[in-house]
Amino acid sequence: MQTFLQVLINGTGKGAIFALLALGFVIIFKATEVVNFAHGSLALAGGYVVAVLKPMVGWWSAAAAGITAAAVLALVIERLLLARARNASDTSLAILTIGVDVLVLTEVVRRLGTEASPFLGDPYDVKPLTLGDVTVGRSEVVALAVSVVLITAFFAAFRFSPWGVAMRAQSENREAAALMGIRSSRVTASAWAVGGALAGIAVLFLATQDFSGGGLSQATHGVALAAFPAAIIGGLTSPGGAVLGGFVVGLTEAMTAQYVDLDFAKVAVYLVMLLVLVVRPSGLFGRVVQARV
Amino acid sequence: MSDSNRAAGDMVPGDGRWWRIGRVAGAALLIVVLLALPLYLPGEWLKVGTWMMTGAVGALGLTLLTGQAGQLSLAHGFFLLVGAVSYAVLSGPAGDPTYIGFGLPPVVGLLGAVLISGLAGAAFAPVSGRLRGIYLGVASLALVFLGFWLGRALPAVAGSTSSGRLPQPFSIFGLSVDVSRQLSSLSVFGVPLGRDERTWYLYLLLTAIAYLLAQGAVSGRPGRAWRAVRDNETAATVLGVSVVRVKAGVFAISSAYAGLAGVMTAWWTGIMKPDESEVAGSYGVTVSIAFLAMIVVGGLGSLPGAVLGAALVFGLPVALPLLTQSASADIGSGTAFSPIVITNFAYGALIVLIILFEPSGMAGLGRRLLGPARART
Amino acid sequence: MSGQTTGRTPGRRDVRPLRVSEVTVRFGGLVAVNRVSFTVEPGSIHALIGPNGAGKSTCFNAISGVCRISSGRITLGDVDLGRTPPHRIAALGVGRAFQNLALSPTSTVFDNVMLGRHALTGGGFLGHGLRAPWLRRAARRHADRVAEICDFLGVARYLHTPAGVLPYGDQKRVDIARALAVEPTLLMLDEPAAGMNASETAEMAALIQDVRDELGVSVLFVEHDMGLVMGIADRVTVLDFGRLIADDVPSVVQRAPEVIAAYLGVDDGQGQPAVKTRAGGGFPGTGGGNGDPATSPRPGRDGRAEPDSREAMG
Amino acid sequence: MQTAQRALLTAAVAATLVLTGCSSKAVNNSSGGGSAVKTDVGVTDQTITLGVLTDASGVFKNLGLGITHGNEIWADEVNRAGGICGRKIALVQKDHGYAADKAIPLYGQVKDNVLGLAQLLGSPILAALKKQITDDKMVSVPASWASTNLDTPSVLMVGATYDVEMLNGFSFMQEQGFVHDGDRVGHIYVDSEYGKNGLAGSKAYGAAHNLTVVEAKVTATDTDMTAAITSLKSQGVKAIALTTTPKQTASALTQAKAQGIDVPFIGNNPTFDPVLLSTPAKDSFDKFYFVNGVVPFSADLPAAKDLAAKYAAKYTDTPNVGVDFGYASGLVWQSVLTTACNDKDLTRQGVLNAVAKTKVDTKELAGELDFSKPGQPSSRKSYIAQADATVPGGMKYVKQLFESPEAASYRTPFQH
Repeated sequence: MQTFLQVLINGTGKGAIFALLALGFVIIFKATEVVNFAHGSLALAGGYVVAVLKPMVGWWSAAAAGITAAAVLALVIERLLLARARNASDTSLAILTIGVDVLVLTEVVRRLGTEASPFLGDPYDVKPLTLGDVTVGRSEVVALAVSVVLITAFFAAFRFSPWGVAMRAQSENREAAALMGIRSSRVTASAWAVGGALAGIAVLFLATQDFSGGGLSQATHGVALAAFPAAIIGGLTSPGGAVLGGFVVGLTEAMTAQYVDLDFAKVAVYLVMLLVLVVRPSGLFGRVVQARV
Repeated sequence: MSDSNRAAGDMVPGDGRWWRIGRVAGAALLIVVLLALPLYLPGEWLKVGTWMMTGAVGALGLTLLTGQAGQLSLAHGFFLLVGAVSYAVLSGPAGDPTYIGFGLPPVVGLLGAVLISGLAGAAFAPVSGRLRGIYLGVASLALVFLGFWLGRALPAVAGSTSSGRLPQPFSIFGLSVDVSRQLSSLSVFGVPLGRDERTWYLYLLLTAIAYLLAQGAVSGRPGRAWRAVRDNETAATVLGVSVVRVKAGVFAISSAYAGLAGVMTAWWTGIMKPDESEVAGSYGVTVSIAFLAMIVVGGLGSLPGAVLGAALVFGLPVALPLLTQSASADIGSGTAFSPIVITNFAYGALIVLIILFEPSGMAGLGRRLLGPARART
Repeated sequence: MSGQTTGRTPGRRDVRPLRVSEVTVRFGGLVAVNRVSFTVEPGSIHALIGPNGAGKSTCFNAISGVCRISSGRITLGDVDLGRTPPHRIAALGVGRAFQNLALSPTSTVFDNVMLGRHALTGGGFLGHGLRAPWLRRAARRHADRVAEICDFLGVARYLHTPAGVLPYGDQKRVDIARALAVEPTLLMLDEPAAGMNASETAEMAALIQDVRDELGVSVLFVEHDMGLVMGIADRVTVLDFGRLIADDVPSVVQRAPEVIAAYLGVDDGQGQPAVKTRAGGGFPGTGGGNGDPATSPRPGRDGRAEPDSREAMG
Repeated sequence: MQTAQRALLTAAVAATLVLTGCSSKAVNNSSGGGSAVKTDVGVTDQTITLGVLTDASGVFKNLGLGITHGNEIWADEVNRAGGICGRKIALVQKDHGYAADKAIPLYGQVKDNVLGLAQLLGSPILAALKKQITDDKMVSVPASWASTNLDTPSVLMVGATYDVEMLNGFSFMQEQGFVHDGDRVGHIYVDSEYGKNGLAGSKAYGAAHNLTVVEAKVTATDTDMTAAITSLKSQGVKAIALTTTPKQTASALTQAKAQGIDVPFIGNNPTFDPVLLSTPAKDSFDKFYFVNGVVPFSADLPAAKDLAAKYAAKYTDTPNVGVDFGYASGLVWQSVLTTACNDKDLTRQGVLNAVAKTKVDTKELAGELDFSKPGQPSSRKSYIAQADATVPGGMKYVKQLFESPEAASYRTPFQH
């Protein structure tokens, strides 16, 4: 029972961080229908800024700067590249983000050099909380709290703010939204900025001893790959689904590692995803689009 | 072609006499160059060439699936693995205490590997048939993870993660890959045809077969069915195309191509060894994405585009280190702009630039450059 | 697929009646087509009309097998189409052109039309990949036939042009050419004159009559342009709310009170019931130009979902 | 049109045949100069060229740069002292970024210009090239200590192998009373030649002492050991062996501490990197011991301190154990080349022959090494060390170089 509780907590904690990553991914996809392969790079770039500024201005300011940097980078990618490649298909744009990803990743990893990989979770990392017999990393608890706050804020904005209305309108029907005077470029750009900021927040939890066991490095980028199945399980067009998907991924990994096989955990995540897709081809909450003749 | 067909006039690409002659002459020139290259290029550059051809075979398969039939797949790495492992097992020596092998002739092993990969692709059809777009793409990624796990869970089949198993040497018409011997009994004009030269010709032959098969299919009935399914499934059905069968078929064909590319990968690297990580390695996510990049950069659905894309995506990262690392230069520090760093920059920037300025890829660029030539009759 | 590699000779075909009997189609709880029966006689031009959401397209989809019927029977001669896999229906001699031009825009006109011969041709990946001589010979024969069909429809000069760059009217013709390439005994046209001006509509009417006269096939078409319908149809079936309200020769249908009521009920906001517009006879164009129901947006009726739109089914 | 095509193709083939007549690649065999020493590839009267195939940009760039700099310090030292056999040492360095597809052509590029490889980094690369270096008689020093690679005479492995390290490590643990015969112990290992070789050691020790080894297999890129520790804790292990990357070590130790599993850890040499002591994991190392074959860079030993001083004078990258290893492998090459020179045979075969005769004392760096027993590690001795942030260099020795009876009697996979 104690082991089970520990596994449950492990999984939920990881899930909170996957949810943050997946949410950013979904927001970008929802607004632009671009699969952002550069999501890991956005996180890495934001994290690099935090690592550089941390010794100079302290953690809080550095974290704020890092989040801003990730948002700005996302914005730059959208304005400078994607917005100019409007004739390209969605698949081509996805590949374009792969090119961007290679560029950003290479440069950040080069800059990181051979120093020890920087850890970014100063206020909460390696300060475990013990509840009876089970332990939970403080990073995960903080991440969970931050995700809850952010996701609530996001849903409120999505539902009530003009930005949210515009974004929903655009995601429903791009042409109609344009007709109604909703400026597509502003919605698109803001979606990228929000997605980038979320990646910048996620990296503050990714590059911790508690979550990934490694500092900011090339490997951090690989961890971001876990956002894929999380976003897909929930349905690429559903922010709520992304959050749920994050927890499904976290729990599946933890449960499989304990009760099936440690090594099988990552495969299990993808198999669960495959199962979800076979039953619901657009994910749990994804919008079903059917062709007409 | 029929009279009415020819009567179609100026709009017909490739109907101009000069254009046709130019095309044939271009093809002939290409053949000359490709056949003569091994007599000039040093071994490491032949290795680069054979690696490009490996990519080309895989990319041809993927462009049929994704470009022609509209099914996004990130599972190419998995089918490469299936092909490579199948070859290693089918042609591997029987009675080996460590590794399972059937001791079949390598040619049978090659054909078997291609067939098994195709069947593996067909087996995924019930899932792939239900899914579309990015959902299909990420769903197919599951196969890569499954392969990564299976490869390590079955060391007697896929080779141990510790040292791997050796793929059986292969030889046909005197063209061969053989890691163990430096063949030099045969020579042309004083150039001994060693391992690298013969591998070049073998890979050239395989790539040419793969290309011509794809070309025939694309311009014929299968190609029309693929494009119909890509553009409108309901219309395709009404016009007599079995969408389910066509989708399963093209997935199988694409996987068979990937399987062949997998066998070529195993020959090229000289080892059958499961990847150490799901991201890096010869059969992982990065490779699957690289294949997708090839066909997009080359121009979705275009066969010459797939080959050019492969030359760029597989060739550039391998070729640049050869060019940029001079014999005397030291490695430098950890933050240096090392040749690999520069290579990665060039690779990333090229992808971005091509999609930015030529969304239909190198094939589109080619059409634009050759357009005026075509119009002249 | 089949070993059959030659096209059928036009003119000597076995044209059989299409019988739709007691057909019901449901989407979830909604009945889109309700116990509808009619027969398309061999060699006739048969129109299927009705206001928006009457179930015409659903009916078309049921005949061509792309939506399942809940009860009833659709037969072509003695073949039960409801029990035939959808992709085999073309081979039985049913060719269909689409309302929204389901052409492959990047493929050439030749390729698009040649697709119609999918069921008439054979050979898979290996056969075509290896360029088997018998397949190449057959392909040349089929290419000739495709060129002939395109010539017949007046689009032969575009044979090697991507279909997507053609003017709308020509794309419509390519679509019909593709349906004819199936070598149908029943040609189904979904709003062939939609979006066309008066002279184009007149050409289309002539074309449909030519097809019937020269090829001897039956033609079943859906159309909103009453002038076209009443001008060329041998028989008209009228649907409303998924039910059959009339099925007779044009002159009878025109006077049927149910039909007039149905059309008056869907006053399109132009103050001009559609039925009145064709009262002028001839080819009056299209109910006052922009009032053409085929070109205006198609909202569902008050309180009713549009049964033709699957998206609305949720 | 068909005839025209055929004619053109025929012309093409004919042209090919003509062109090939003036190919530049036609063989012209030349034999070495008239010096008394026999030479073939990579050796002139002035220089001996050795290759370095390393990772300076990929996932192992820290280690790769360290080893490369160690190689360079050695080569400089030799050249300042007048070289070997009257010839200077030249290093040809190639960065493959830890990718086999890049390494294979790079090997092709250097193979006809170098006598041997002073460094061959990366287990996937060694696996892919093993057959070739064997065929080419290319003596190479791998940056890997798996005894499963001792199946070719071309592999020159400097120091004890992972399995031997683990045997020494468990012997130490038992000596300290941390484990007893019949206990359950856990082993977290990377699924690669590294991890599997370490596991072979703990299994061999387990077989001799009735220990049950609970395996926890992870992949090289995993860094989070939470699940592995939860799993091992639930199975009640008394000690945990690690054959992991440094990041995995740090994660395992912090998780063990967090989840309250208070058992000792024993790790292979590569599990520890002093930079871990500047990460948030720094307070989790109190029950961690690790086994060394080559001294760590920061060790408080004369040879290591001397090397550290030379390094600081020339390089800016953060140093690591790779520097000592790169330098020690240089010393081994020096000894091999000197032997070959004395035998008047600096050909590849001559070098191979010399390897089989080489016994070299690398001082504290890696102890005495004996390459005369094919299939066996050049040493079976290890240090035991403990991480300690309070000590300069971040570690202290708890047991000096020793060889346990279990390690001495252990049969490596290719031992004859």
